[in-house]
Parts: sequence; structure tokens; C-alpha cells
Amino acid sequence: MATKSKTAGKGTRKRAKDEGREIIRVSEHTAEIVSDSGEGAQKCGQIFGAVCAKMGNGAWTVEIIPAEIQPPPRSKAGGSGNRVRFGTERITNWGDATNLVVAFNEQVLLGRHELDALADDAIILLENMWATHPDPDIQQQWKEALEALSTRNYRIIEVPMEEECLKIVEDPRRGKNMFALGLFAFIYDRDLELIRAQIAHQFRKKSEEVYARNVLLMEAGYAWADANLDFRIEIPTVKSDQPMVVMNGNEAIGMGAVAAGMELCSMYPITPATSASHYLSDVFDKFGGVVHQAEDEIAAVGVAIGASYAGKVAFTITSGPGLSLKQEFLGLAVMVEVPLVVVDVQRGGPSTGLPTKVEQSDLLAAMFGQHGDAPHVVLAPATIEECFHSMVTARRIAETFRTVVMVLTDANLATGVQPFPRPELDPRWQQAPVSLSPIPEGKPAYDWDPRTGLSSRRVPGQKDGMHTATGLAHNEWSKVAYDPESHERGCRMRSRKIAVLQHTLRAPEVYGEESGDLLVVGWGSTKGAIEEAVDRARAQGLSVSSCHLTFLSPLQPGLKEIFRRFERVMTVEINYSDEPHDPFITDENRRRAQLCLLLRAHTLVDVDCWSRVPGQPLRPGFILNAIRERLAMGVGV
Amino acid sequence: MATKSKTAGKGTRKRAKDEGREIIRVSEHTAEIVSDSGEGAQKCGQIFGAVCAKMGNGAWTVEIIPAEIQPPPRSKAGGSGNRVRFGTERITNWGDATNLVVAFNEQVLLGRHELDALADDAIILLENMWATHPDPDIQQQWKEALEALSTRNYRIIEVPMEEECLKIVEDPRRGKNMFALGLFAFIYDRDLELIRAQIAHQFRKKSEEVYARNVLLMEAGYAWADANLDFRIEIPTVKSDQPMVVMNGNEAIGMGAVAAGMELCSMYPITPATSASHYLSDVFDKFGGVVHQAEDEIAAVGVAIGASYAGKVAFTITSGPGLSLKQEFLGLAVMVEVPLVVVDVQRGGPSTGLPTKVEQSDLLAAMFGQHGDAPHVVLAPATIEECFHSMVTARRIAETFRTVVMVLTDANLATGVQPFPRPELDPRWQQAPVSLSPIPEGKPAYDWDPRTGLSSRRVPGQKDGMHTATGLAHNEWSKVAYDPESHERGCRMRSRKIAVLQHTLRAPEVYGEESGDLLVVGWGSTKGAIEEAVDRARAQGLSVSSCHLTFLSPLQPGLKEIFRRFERVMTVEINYSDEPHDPFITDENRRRAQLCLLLRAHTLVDVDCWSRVPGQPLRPGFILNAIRERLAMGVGV
Amino acid sequence: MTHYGCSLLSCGVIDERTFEMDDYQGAVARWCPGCGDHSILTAVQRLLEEEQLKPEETVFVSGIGCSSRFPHYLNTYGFHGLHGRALPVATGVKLERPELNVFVVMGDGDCCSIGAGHWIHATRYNVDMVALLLDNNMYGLTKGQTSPTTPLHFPSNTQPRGTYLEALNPVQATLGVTNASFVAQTAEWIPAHLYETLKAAYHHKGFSFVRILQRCPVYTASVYDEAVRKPDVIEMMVHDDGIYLPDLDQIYKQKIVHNPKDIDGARRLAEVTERVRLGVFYRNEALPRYEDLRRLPAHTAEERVRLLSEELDRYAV
Amino acid sequence: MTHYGCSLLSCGVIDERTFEMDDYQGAVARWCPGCGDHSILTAVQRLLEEEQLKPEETVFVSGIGCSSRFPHYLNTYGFHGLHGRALPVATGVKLERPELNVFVVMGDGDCCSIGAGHWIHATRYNVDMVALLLDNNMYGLTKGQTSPTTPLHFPSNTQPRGTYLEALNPVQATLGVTNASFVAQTAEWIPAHLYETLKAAYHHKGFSFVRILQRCPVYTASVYDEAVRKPDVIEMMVHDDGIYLPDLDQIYKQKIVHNPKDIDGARRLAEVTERVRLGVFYRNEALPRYEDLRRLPAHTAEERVRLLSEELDRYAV
Ligand SMILES: Cc1ncc(C[n+]2csc(CCOP(=O)(O)OP(=O)(O)O)c2C)c(N)n1
Ligand SMILES: Cc1ncc(C[n+]2csc(CCOP(=O)(O)OP(=O)(O)O)c2C)c(N)n1
Ligand code: SF4
Ligand code: SF4
Ligand SMILES: [Mg+2]
Ligand SMILES: [Mg+2]
Repeated sequence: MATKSKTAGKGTRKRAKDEGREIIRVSEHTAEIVSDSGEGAQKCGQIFGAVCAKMGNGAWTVEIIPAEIQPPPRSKAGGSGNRVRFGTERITNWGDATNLVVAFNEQVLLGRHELDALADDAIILLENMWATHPDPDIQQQWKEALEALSTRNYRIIEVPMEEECLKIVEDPRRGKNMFALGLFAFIYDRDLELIRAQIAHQFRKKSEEVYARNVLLMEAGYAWADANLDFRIEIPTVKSDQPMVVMNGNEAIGMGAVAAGMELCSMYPITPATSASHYLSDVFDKFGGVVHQAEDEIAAVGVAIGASYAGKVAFTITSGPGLSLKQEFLGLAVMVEVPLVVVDVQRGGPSTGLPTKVEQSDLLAAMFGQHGDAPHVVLAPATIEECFHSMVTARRIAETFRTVVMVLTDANLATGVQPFPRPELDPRWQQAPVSLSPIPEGKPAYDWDPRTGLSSRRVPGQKDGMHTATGLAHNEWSKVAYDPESHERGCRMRSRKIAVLQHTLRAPEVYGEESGDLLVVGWGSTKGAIEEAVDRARAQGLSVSSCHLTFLSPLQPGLKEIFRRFERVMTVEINYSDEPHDPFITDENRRRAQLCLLLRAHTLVDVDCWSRVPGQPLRPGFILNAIRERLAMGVGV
Repeated sequence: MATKSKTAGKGTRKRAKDEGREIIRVSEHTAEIVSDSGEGAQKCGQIFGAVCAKMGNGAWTVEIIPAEIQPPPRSKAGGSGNRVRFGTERITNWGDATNLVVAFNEQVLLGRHELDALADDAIILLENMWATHPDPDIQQQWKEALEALSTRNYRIIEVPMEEECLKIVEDPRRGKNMFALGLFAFIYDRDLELIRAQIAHQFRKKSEEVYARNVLLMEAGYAWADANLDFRIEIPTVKSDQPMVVMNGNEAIGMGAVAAGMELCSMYPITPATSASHYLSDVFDKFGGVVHQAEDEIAAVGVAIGASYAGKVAFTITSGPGLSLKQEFLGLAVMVEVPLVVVDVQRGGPSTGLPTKVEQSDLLAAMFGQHGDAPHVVLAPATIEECFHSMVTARRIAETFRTVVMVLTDANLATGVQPFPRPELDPRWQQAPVSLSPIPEGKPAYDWDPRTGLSSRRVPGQKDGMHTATGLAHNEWSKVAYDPESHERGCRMRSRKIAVLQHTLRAPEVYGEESGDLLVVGWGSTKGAIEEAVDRARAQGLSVSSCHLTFLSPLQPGLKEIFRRFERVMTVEINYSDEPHDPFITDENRRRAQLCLLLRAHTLVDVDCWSRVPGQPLRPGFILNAIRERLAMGVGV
Repeated sequence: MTHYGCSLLSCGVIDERTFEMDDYQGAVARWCPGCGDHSILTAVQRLLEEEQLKPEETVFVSGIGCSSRFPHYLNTYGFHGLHGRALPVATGVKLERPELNVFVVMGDGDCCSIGAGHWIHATRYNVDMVALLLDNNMYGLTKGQTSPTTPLHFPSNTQPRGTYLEALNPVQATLGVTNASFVAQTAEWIPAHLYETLKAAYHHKGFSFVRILQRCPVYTASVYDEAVRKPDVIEMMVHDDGIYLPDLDQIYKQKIVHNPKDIDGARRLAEVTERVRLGVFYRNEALPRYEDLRRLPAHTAEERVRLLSEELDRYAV
Repeated sequence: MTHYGCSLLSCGVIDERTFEMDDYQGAVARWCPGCGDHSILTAVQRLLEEEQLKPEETVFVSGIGCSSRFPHYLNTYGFHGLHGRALPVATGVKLERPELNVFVVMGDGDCCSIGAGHWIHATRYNVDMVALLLDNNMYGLTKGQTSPTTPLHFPSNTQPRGTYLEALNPVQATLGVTNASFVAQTAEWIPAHLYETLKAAYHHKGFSFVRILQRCPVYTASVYDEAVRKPDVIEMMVHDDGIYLPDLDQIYKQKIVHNPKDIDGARRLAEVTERVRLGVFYRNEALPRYEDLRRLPAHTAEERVRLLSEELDRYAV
């Protein structure tokens, strides 16, 4: 993409007030800001991303998160900030590399460079106070860093941010970010009114004075850029003809929970799930909803199950370690057929792993982590929009099928920001799940339809409905029953529901041609990157399509049918798999990616996988390489 | 078998003192005793089983466990006792049906009848006090029961047990069991000296007087039988030429733990795992070992991990619900590469399920239950003898590969009693896992061999070995490292070890011909029943073989190769699978048995499954039916 | 029992049903003969009848253990969940349906061992429910393993040469937790006292923790033996604001006046001595209840949609 | 530091090494500037040096949280495990290797919320180790959620309109647990008191629970503000058998004499007032330690094989 934007932009000029200034006109660009943590780069990026979206650009914002609680200043591992990829069309993923970066010191920049985050021809706006810093060590570091950076084709523009900000505030550590925002505003010709409104929103809990100062700083950045830069970058905006909203995936989960009529979010803090409950904590009581922070994850799911048993709409939200702790209770919910929605915002594992970073490695634990046979539903939204709607779907399935529905998102969706069509809300989503009408005589607690396994829900308060729900094997009266028939029937009824749900699902759509040399299969947050890779591959004449699965349990129908139409099938996932050519790895002992394993068992097709666990979203370019490699064409791009 | 034994026995006579008495001479027989719980039937069965084994019979004892804590007396669901299958040859499973039963009342007998536990021509020795009981309801129940029983070909012999026992003791509830033992002793012509010795062992914690009374009762039973029965049953015994021991699977696990040099068993009580720790609690301190009963399962595994980190040999033991709770810590152990042995004595699930009953439904939870990618080893002993040896193997693998080894047994192995060759003990199994020698300079905490992923262990006390083990992503120095390379390397090294282990494994043996129409694949406690079913099928001319897997993770090599040699492959398991012809079930949405799923993914062979969750071991006859069905021959036997 | 009137919780029609003991009877209790749980069940049924609690508006939540079979033996709603996890489930029920009567039944392993964390926190939340600890000093259902309340040196199957630790004192531990609002101790073999204690617990607005000394003839027959045989071992804590049953004076002569408002006194009395103290250690009606603190006005679906629409406006492009 | 002598634990050669502060320095501490954890780290390093603990025979076990990064910043053995689960791991270490010096570092969420059950039981086991609760009244690492010790009405990201519950009192809760043998409270901003408390904890034979009031300038800056600024808010509990630092008399004028043997007094003093009380609430050296109760003679491999062979005889056919 970098190359593409460059060629598209180079040499194009715009008239009017930009006389003499190079106007780089591109259909998309990736801009980022990176600073020490605590310098507010995240806020700048968030505002910038929102403004781009509001102006009518497609956009995808990802957070740049430092690896440590309090990384030392000016350290390569300490970079914090945001990366905003935006363009004229819809943007579905973070892309490959940054085209323009504002960096507050050369070390965090170096960190990004070493991570290979920057395009070869990236434009860099770099705070230059360090070059002349009184500390000779720092001067030396600056020199060495610039030397290291010179191995690439970057265009480095030094910016006296500190100096400029000092004209307005005493402590530029708390202002430089707005100055940088001004730089972006000028470079990308953003709507200043919108920016001011967004600053107001961002600091809505702060004083008027804070707002005014931040606007001043932003304007100073704008002015500096106007006076000093010989280029601007133009990315045409297209106002969407439908109303759009912009938010991150955790906000979408939270809002989706409200839209789905949820009444209780029972949770225990864990990154990267927590921010969804932060969001809900802020707004939920307006809707009569409660966020209950329990003493631990086990209690969190227990409280949700209690509430659901009592007839309310409850969910719990967590990440990997919390999922492990909840397994016993999840099995119970399946066993007593209490509807329950569980959101797992996946992060890097195993164990505490990479708490802030993306991974898709909880799939098998979500599916199989409960002892015994505990059939339930697992689904995975692929976009931020789907995060919202998945909560509505999850509730509906949980209640209709009286079972557990797990919604798997990940750190990429959780923190990524993207505009999407404003959801149309439906009051029916809000309906109370059950009435308190009396139970007719002779109706068992589980009035299983022997064909479908479905039964009607019953909650305390319903006259003549008294019974004791139990996690022990039980018969339809919910009486403990250890005889073979009762247990086998219970198992059968609980499992049958999954088959019935499967019959209501549609085959997934194939993205691209319906047949070909290679089908890439994915799930969850990788959709945008995979489809972009497929587009590029097809543009290169490769016969590649993709197919993205929303339901993981049950799997959607027709997969084998689809797979058969392709020479090869390969999953692309962010979880670990052995590389086929590594020492000791054979086709027989290779540990494959998680969806890959499921699909092999399900279809008996020799599904291959390409998976990585970098703690970052996958780049479309890398997926493209993998596609080429699998098509035995060597590595391209 | 029932039919066979009958024909074999009928009409055969033995001379000597049994003049005039029918001697039924058979190669094997299944005898059981069933009573209300609290009447000591279990003790009787245990003694009888042990005596059979000691006399040189092959034997397999299973417990008959009532479904409730305190079932009401004389209830069909309340039967408690033991079933002993024994014969001239080795006995590997509980068989199909009981040939001779001693029942303390007609209701528990009726329960067994309704469970289809008795052979059509079973001989029944039934306490007859109820026929004339003062309570007319009871008389009525007796009549109805005998009527129900008359639908089968049983031979019912009424025995005045109460009356006879009253001659010796005041409360026959505490003595009838020994009287029954005397009945068995006479019928099967058991060695009375051995019986007396076994009674002494059983009551070793009680007084001499208790022993004497019990012997008297036993002798009374013997005498009654001698005076009143017109038959005896002869099952030739063959003294083994190698020394044998007899015990149940949980004792074997406990003794195996001692043999393996374990120093700590850290546990929380849970059926059916607890009796292993009861056994260890009794003996472990003789060996310097400690059973630590922790406050919960999480603490139990945490203490074991702490001890192992500190250089000791520790294991934890649990059943399904406990496994679910331990998942988070298991992932940590994998991540920090602390050796750990985990025994899961499986029971019926999901949730609290069937606490006392057999199931093999924790396989997938054991394999995949930890969030993130946590590669580790899973193995499953198939016999009681293997329970013993698996602990030695598990320790060795855990330490060599610095990983978690799960040993999956089940309630069938745990409580089943079987003689097996006395293990030859090896002092090397007892060796301390690590020395406290200083760590050479420059040696990282994880000195991973980049090819194998193996590294050397390090424990507190080793000079210059200081480092902090962490569940966060880390580099070889055990420093927290969130960069893509470190994390990917960590994942790779942990996974590679599994591939390396796989290279050391042998392909499983095929039982029967190396190729044919059907291969039955099993794991764990079903081995004996499967092989017996295969033997019978082959005897009927069917081209069937079987293959039993000890390692589930990694799977042993050569499976695909083996499967290819058979027309069909089918697993037989005690966990839930959808029946192919049930409503809504299609080949696509069918939820298959757990090993079946793994094997399909692993081999891409269309492995089928026949699985049941009756809470009981599988009967060879039913497996045989399934085999015939799969071979499209309809149901036989 | 006769069924009249309307069963909906809030339809305004007067419910004229009256309930008798039998109306609360569920399945036949399957505890061992002589098990103290039987008398607790009876006392609870008496309470339900006396208070005329509607079976459909009453929920018994339990964990796993002999004692946790309790709900099955009642004809109310019941939730027989996971070992150690009764309290979170009950909290969820009451938090969202404060109009229900919630009782929790736990064993000593259930509550004090695997459930200890929830016990501490449920005490803190002070949700209005009655929490019964059926303390037989042993793991009953799993057939005799040491529990936190097993007396020192008492043998079990996991500690056959006797336990290693002094028994945990559940009353003292509860009294140590901020927000503890009702803590009492009673014994199942003194039905009158048991009943009065349950009644006081039920009437307390908040989390009422009652430790019930419970005999298990199978595994811990000897533990409460002396206390059962020798009434002088028992010291009744009496107070007008607590429990005082003059009828018992004849048998239980050891008495001490203790005002349940006095927390220091409560903690002193809770210390273990040769005496077994029964009565209310502590009661504080003034402490807020979590479900009240979290109560919010209800909204119609339409209101919620409107509010959410406003919320979406904030995120509009 | 110079390396002399033999490093094996028991080889009898005299170890002539002397250790300086630097010898205990691990990775550079990465807490926020002004974070109270820094001073705790310093005090701990001072203790290690003062006591000349061998780095290789010292193990720091922690959970997950800002505070739980502690072991990484020391040059001893460390185990940075799971959130809430430090105590079981430490118990495993000490139970099997009683010769090691074991320290546990926990946050308030870690210890009092998710780890509450283990906390209660570790107190009961009374394994000889030092357990530090670094109490910043908040979840730090996860960026500001309510913890059990968050003051009432103090806002957090999960309870933005203030917490609902009175803060849990970790000292009182610990004092409620049978076998509690050492309970103290100190503040990281009074280094001398912090140090003395750590030292007393280290020298206590048993489970030494120390709650350290710890400032978190990021999330709870205001909580200890008053106590830091106004020394009169602090009341020093002094005793010859506890902690008494005459040097501090000038600043901390509020004093109360409290004998750490007095459990009733300890519980009274532990009640929350406007005063923040520092010092040793309770100490009892007489309570048995679990690892001692479980200590057994060692056996050679051959002995074990012989004994097992005898055991097999019992099962011989
Ligand atoms: C997670 C889990 N761990 C362990 C068990 C096994 N278990 C069932 S009941 C019980 C203890 C019972 O003791 P207690 O709580 O005192 O109740 P009691 O039976 O004595 O009434 C245990 C350990 C279980 N069911 N689930
Ligand atoms: C099982 C599990 N649940 C939740 C988390 C997320 N988490 C990490 S640290 C933490 C709390 C930190 O607070 P505290 O224990 O008070 O320590 P502090 O950071 O304040 O020092 C939480 C909830 C986790 N890592 N693991
Ligand atoms: S084992 Fe004990 S507690 Fe359980 S039912 Fe029997 S007597 Fe009661
Ligand atoms: S967030 Fe608070 S507790 Fe954590 S390091 Fe920063 S100041 Fe310390
Ligand atoms: Mg108990
Ligand atoms: Mg904290």
C-alpha cells in the first residue's frame, strides 16, 4: 500500500492557498503518533481517528501499547500511541505500515522502526529537542538513532515541538499531543471545527480552561505546519449516505449489551476486557443496568448465572485467564440450561502471557474447556459493527436454546476504532425474557421436545413451577437421576439443541470466486486483513478466495462443500501452529492452528494453516506472502 | 458368556464329597452381591475378589454404587455391592452380565434386574425373610418382585440368611455379608484359609473379636450352602508363574506415585479421585511423602507447582470439576515449564454430573482446557497395572520435558480390582530430580535447545541461578518480553518439546490382524472390553481388529498408516456422541466422541464412533453389537 | 393447601392461600438416619410455614455436599449448584430479584474451605439473605475428609493420624469481616433454639450468617457428643435483642447476657473455650444492603431504546 | 560482592560471602514515579542485606499486579505466578523446602479479592513466611478499578460514581482467622517504621502478615494524602515486644501502648477510626507451623524401594 500511495501522490499539485506546496493525493494513508507513555499520544490519535471518520473517511485506529507498566522515558519498548489508517473507501484493518509518523523522541521512533512498523518511504515528524539536549548521552543516542534510521528511505522532518509548546504551556509533556494533533490537522486538511468539538468531547470531564488550552496548542501545531511544511496530503472524503457511528470494539460490546436488553454485566477486571465494563459502568445505570464487579471471575460468572436463573438478562465478560477460571461454572450453566452470554476478549496466552496484545488462542478452550460433555455455542464477531450485533444475537440464542453462548473478540477489536453504519435499534431486543405466569400442572421443569431438545424456561416467582435446578445428572423433573437412561437423555437433549441451531444457520459466503486454487479461512478480527490480502492477490492474478466464519460452534453448514471447490484450503489465525519445515515437525505431529484443527475434524479436508503470534494484528502484506508461498510462488510484495 | 458357561457346566458332575451334587465346570463366572447400602456387601465382594485372585483366577471386581447418599432401605436405586468376574484366564473387564447373585432383599435385586445386569439364566440366592415379613406391604412387594423376576429364566434359591445369622449375632445387618461370603466360598470351592487371612486383613483395624465373629459367620454360610445346595461351580485356578498383586486402580495410582519417587500429593477431595489420596494418606509418610489437602483445587495445584518449582516431585489428583478449576494453573505450569503430574480420575459429566460413575469425557478439556496455547502431555492407562506404571512414566516425561503430564484414568479403573504381575521396582525411579549445584555464568534460565525446546531445570538453592519465573511472555532469561520474537520463540520451544516426545513414541500395536474390515480404536479403561468384543467378533468370522492408544497428546505415530489398512475405523468411548440417525443430526453437524474428533483432525480418515454414557463400563456384548452394526450385519448376540 | 387467587407477583389480587408444613415438603430427605440435617430441614420448614413464605417466591441455593441436598427436599425453587459457589449464585438471584426470599445452605467444606473467598465477600456485600452453615466438622458426601472445622487431632480419611491444624472458627472469621451484620450460632439438637435463631436470621435485613452445629453420626459422631449429653457444656448467650428462650433455662443453665450490638463482646465470646456458645453474637441493622445500594429505577423498552439512541448520537460520525 | 566458598546448601563449607544492597538488585523497577512500591523494594533490599540472606536461598513469590512485579526487581529466586494465587505457590515452596526464606508480595486485589480464600487458609496454615500486602486501595495494573480496600465512595473506573461498600479491613479480617500468628500494619512513607516492621515479620516464626499502606499517585493519590501530610492522623502502636522507634516520636506524637500478645486489644485497635494505626497488632510465637507439623524423616531411594516392596507384599496374590 505504501508504494501505491506514494506513486499515486507524487507530483500531484493542488492550487488555491497551497500554491507551491506539494499535494500528495492518495486514496488512503496510515498516520501514527508515538510518544513515551503518559505524554498523551493516545488521546491525540483517538481524536484524529474520530475526526477522520466523522469527515467521511473510512478509518481503523489501533493502539500502540508499551510493554511495561511504567516504561522508562525514551525507551524503544516504551512507545505509546495510536496508529490511524484512513482512506476514501472503507478501511477494515490496520494495514501494513505507517506512512506518516509524529514521534516525540527518537527512541520510541526507533522502537517502531525495529518492529518494522514504518513504510520504507514514511514521512517522519520528529521532536528535535533531543539533538541539542544538555545530556551528552542523549545527544549521542539521538545521533545513533538517526544513523540507524538512515538505512531506510524515510523522510525525516525535525519539529521543535517542545519549543513551540513552551510558548503556550509550562509543561509541554501535557500539551505536545495537541500540538501534534494540529500537525495532523494541517497535513491532512482536517475540519478544525470538528476537531474542536472532538477535543471538547474528549475533555468533557475537565474544566473549560483545559479545553481552551488544548485548542490553542492544536492551533499552534497547525500554524507551525502551515508555515514550515512543503507538502500536504489529500485523502478525499466521502460523506456516507447512511448515518454512521464510530467507536472501539469494547464500546460496541457494551452498547450492544444495552441494545440486547442486558440487565447485568457481572465481571472481574482483566485486560483487555475491562474497558468494556468501564464503558458500561459509565452509562449502564441510565438504562437500569448494573455492572457488578465480583470478588473474582468465578463469582462473576456465578452471579450472572444466579441472575439469569432468576429470570434476568445477564452476561459476564473476561479474557483468557478469567475464561479458565469460569470453566466449571460454564459447564453448570450448560447442565442446568440457564441462558448465559460470555464475552471473552482474547489476549496473548498461555497463562498471563501478553495481557495487552491480540491473539486468537482461546478458541479450543472456549469450545472444549469444560469437563464432561457441555455443548454450547461459540461465535466470533469479525468487525466492530459485529461486536455490537453479536450481543443481540448471543442473547437471542442463549434464551431460545437455554444454553451458554460465548462471544470471542480480541484485543484488536477491543481497542480498534472504526466507523460503521449506525445500528437500527429494536425495542423487541429489550423484551423481558420470561413472564411470571403460573406453570400448568404436570409440566416438567425441562419439558424437552424430544426431537429438538428445546424446553421452556422457568424462573422463581412462577407459581407451581417449583423445582431444584441441579448440576447433577437429572431427569425432566430436575430430580437427581443416575440411571443410564436419564443421563443419556440429558446429554442427548443438550447436544441436540446445537444441531437444531446449526440447521438455522446459513453457509458462509465466499469472498471472491466460488472456486479456485486457494481458499483462505479465517474467524474473528482477521477478516479485514484477510480480505485485503485476497484482493491484492486477485489483483496479482492469483486464484484466491476467502471465507470467514462467524459461528465456531456449531460450525455453519456447507463448509466441506465449499472447501471441495478449492485446490487448497488454509486457515489464517493469530494463534500458534508449528511451522511445517521446523526441526522434528512432521505432517503427523504438527500442532496446527485452532480453527484448522476443528475444520480438519469437521470436513476431513486437508486444511492447512498459516498462523502467527506476534501480539499484533496480522498485516495484509504478510498474509499475501503466505498466500503466495502456499501457491508455491515464493514470497512477493 | 452366560450361555456359554451354562452349556459348559450343565450336567457335569464331580465325584468325591460332592457326590450327588451338580458340578458346573466353567472357565469363568460373574458373581455379585447386592444389598442395601450399609450392609457390608462391598466388603464381602472385595474379600471374595481378592481371594479369587490369590487362588490364581483372573479377576475383575467392580463396585455397585447406590445413586444416593442414603438411599432408603429396600429400594431399587439403592443397591450397593460388588460384582466379581473371574476365570481361569486373565479377565480384563467386567463382562456382560452376572451369572450368580446373592441379594439381601428382592428390591435391590429388582434394581439389578431392571438394569439388565443379570444373565438370563442367572442363579439367585435371595434372603427370604421378606416373604413372611410382618409388614403386609413388604410381603406384597416381595410377591410383585418375584413375579417381575419370573419373566426371565433365573433360578431363584431362597436363603434364610437373617435366621441363620441370628444364631450368631444380634444384628445381622452387620454380619450377613460374611454369611454371604461363606455361600460364595462353598459354591466356588474357595480356600478357607485364604479367606480367613483376607478377613483378618480387611478388619485389621478392628478387634480380634470382630475378626472371630466374622469368621464364624462366614463358616455358617459355608455350612448352610453345603447342607442345602445341589450344585457347586468349578472354575479351575492356575497359579501364576510370576508373582502377582491385586489392587484397585486408585491404589495402583497411589503406589505408582510412591514408586515414581513422588514426594507430595497435593489434592482436594473429590470422588472418585479421593480414595487414591486416602490410600496415600495411610502410607505416604512411611516414605517421607506428604498428602496435602488444600483449601480448594486451585490451591492444590498451586501448592504442587510451588513444590515442583522448589525442586520436589509433586503431583495433584482430581476429577472433572477439579480439572476445570485447575486449568489456569495448568497453563502457568506449561508456561514456566515446571514439571507437574496431574491425575484426573474421570467421572460422569458435565458439571457435577455423575460423581461416582465412569465416563471418559474429560479428554478434550484435558487437552485444550487452558486458555492460550499450552502444549502438554496427556496419557491414559488402560489397566490397573498401567495405572501403576503411568505414574513412573508421567514423572519421567514431566521432568525431561519440563512440562505438564496429565494422566487420565476413570471411575472404572479407580474402583475396579484386578490382579497383575507384581511390578519390579527400580531405585532410579526414586532419584531426586535436581542437584543444587551452582549455575555456570551466562547460562540463561531457559537454555532452550533451539531444535528440541528442551532446557535444564533450575531450582532455588542453586547459586547464581537466580531468576524470576513468570507466566508473562518471557525470553530465555525469564525476563518479561512482549516483543513478537520472544513470544513466538517461547511458543515454539514449548510446542517443539511435544514433537520431540512424539518421535520417541512407538506406533500402537494392532490387536488382531493388521488389516481388515473394521478397526476399533479406544483409549483408557475400555481396553479389556473392546478386546474381548474383538475376540468374539473374530470368533464369529468378522474381520475386526482393535488398537488402543496410551498417548493422546502427542498421539502416537503411525495412526494414519494403520487406519488406512482398514475399510472402516471407529472409536469406542464412554463419552457422548450424537447418534447418526437421530433427528436433526447430519454427518455435518454430528457431535462426535472425543477421541474420534481428535483422530479425524489428525488423520483425515473418516473415523466413526460408537459411544455411550451409561455411567457404567461398556459391556463387551454391546461393543460386539456395535461392531456388527457398523459392519452392516445387524445386531447379534 | 388450597389454591386461590392470582399467582402473579404484582397483579394486585389478594393471595388467599395459606400454607402448611406439607406444602414445603419436597422429595423425601435422603440423609443418614440420625443426621442432624433432618432437624434443620424440619426447623426450616417450620419457619417457612410460620412466615407463610410463598413457595414460588422462595429460593434455596446450595453448593455440593450432604447438606447441599437441602433444596431438593423442599417444595420451593432451588438451585443446587457447585461445590463452594452457592453464595455468588444467591447474590445474583437476590441482586436482580430483591423481592424473593433467598436462603443459602452450605457445608463446612463448602463454605469455609473451597468457598472461603465468597464467604468473606458475601459478608461484605451484606445482601439480604439467610446463609446457613451446616457444620458437621467434616466432608460428609465425599466420605470423611478433614474440613477446616474438624477438631484438632480428629482423624479423617485424608489425615488418618488426626488433623494437623486447630479448627477454623467460622464465627470469629465472619466477625472479622467489614459489614458483617448478623452472626449467630445454634445447634440442631436444640430445635427450639435452632428455630428461634433461624427466625431471627430471617427477620434480619441483611446477610444473616448462622453456623449450625450439626451432628454427623457417620463421620464425626463423637464431636458434639459431650455437648449433646451435657447441657452444661453449652452456654446460652441471651438478650432481649437477641435470643432468649426461658423454656430452655431448665436444661441449659449456663447463660451469659450479651448484647448483639456489642462487637467487641461478640469477638471475645466467639473465642473458642470449653464452652459451646449459642445465640446471636452480633447484629447490626444499620448496615446498607448491596442490593439496595444498586437498586435502580426500571425503564421500559422504549425508554431504553431512546436513551441508547442518544448514546449513539455521541458516537455519530 | 565476592564469591567464596561452596554454594551447596549443606556441604558444610563455610560460606564467607557478604552481600551488599546491590547484590539484591534485579531489573530496574518499572513502577510509576512516586509509587510507594519503590520504597517497599528499598526496605526489603535493606532487610535482605541486614540479614545477609543468601540470594539463592531466598524466594519471592507474587501474584499479578503492579506490586507483584516485585520479584523481578530483586536478584533472588522469584515466582511471578497468577493473580490471587501467590500464597498456594509459596506454601508449596516452603512446605517442601523449609530451609528457604520465603516472601510473598501481593496487591490488595490480589490478596483480598481474588485471593481471599487462600489468604484465610494461609493464615491458618501458619507456614513460616513473610506475606506483604501492598495496599494501594485500587487495582493498579489494570488501570483503576475498585478493590476491596477502596474507601467508601472513592471513584474508580468500574464504579465511577464511587464505591458502594465500606472498605474491607484486612487487619481485622486476618485477626479473625484461627492461627493468625503475626499481624502488623505499616506505611511505606515512613521508611524506618516500614523497615522495623519487615524485620519483626521476618524474625517471627510463622506466617507474618504485614499490610503496607502504599501510595499510588496515579489512581489513589488522595487516599493517604492526609495521613502523609498530618502525622497526627497516625497512631503508633508501641511496645517493647512490638515496634517502638523513639526516633519517630518527634513526628508521630500519637502513640498507644499495645502488647502484641493481647488479641482482644488487637481486634479493638484494628477497628477503623479516623486514626491510622501502625505497628504490630498481634504476635504469637507459640502457634505451630504447618511445615513443621508435616516434616518427616528423609529416606534413601533404597529404603523407599524396600518399604514399597513390603507394601506390595500386602497386595500380593
Ligand atoms: C469443585 C469440586 N470439588 C470437590 C467436589 C467434591 N465434593 C463434593 S461435596 C464435598 C465436601 C462436602 O463437605 P461439606 O461441604 O462439609 O458438606 P457435607 O457433605 O459435610 O454436608 C466435596 C469435596 C466437588 N463436587 N466439586
Ligand atoms: C485471573 C486473572 N484475573 C484478572 C487479572 C487481571 N489483573 C491483573 S492485576 C489485577 C489487579 C491488580 O490490583 P492489585 O492486586 O491491587 O495490585 P496493584 O496493581 O494495585 O499493585 C487484575 C484484576 C489477571 N491477570 N488474572
Ligand atoms: S454422611 Fe453425615 S452429614 Fe452426610 S447424610 Fe450421613 S450423617 Fe448426614
Ligand atoms: S499505577 Fe499506581 S501502583 Fe501501579 S506502578 Fe503506578 S503508582 Fe504504582
Ligand atoms: Mg461438612
Ligand atoms: Mg492494588
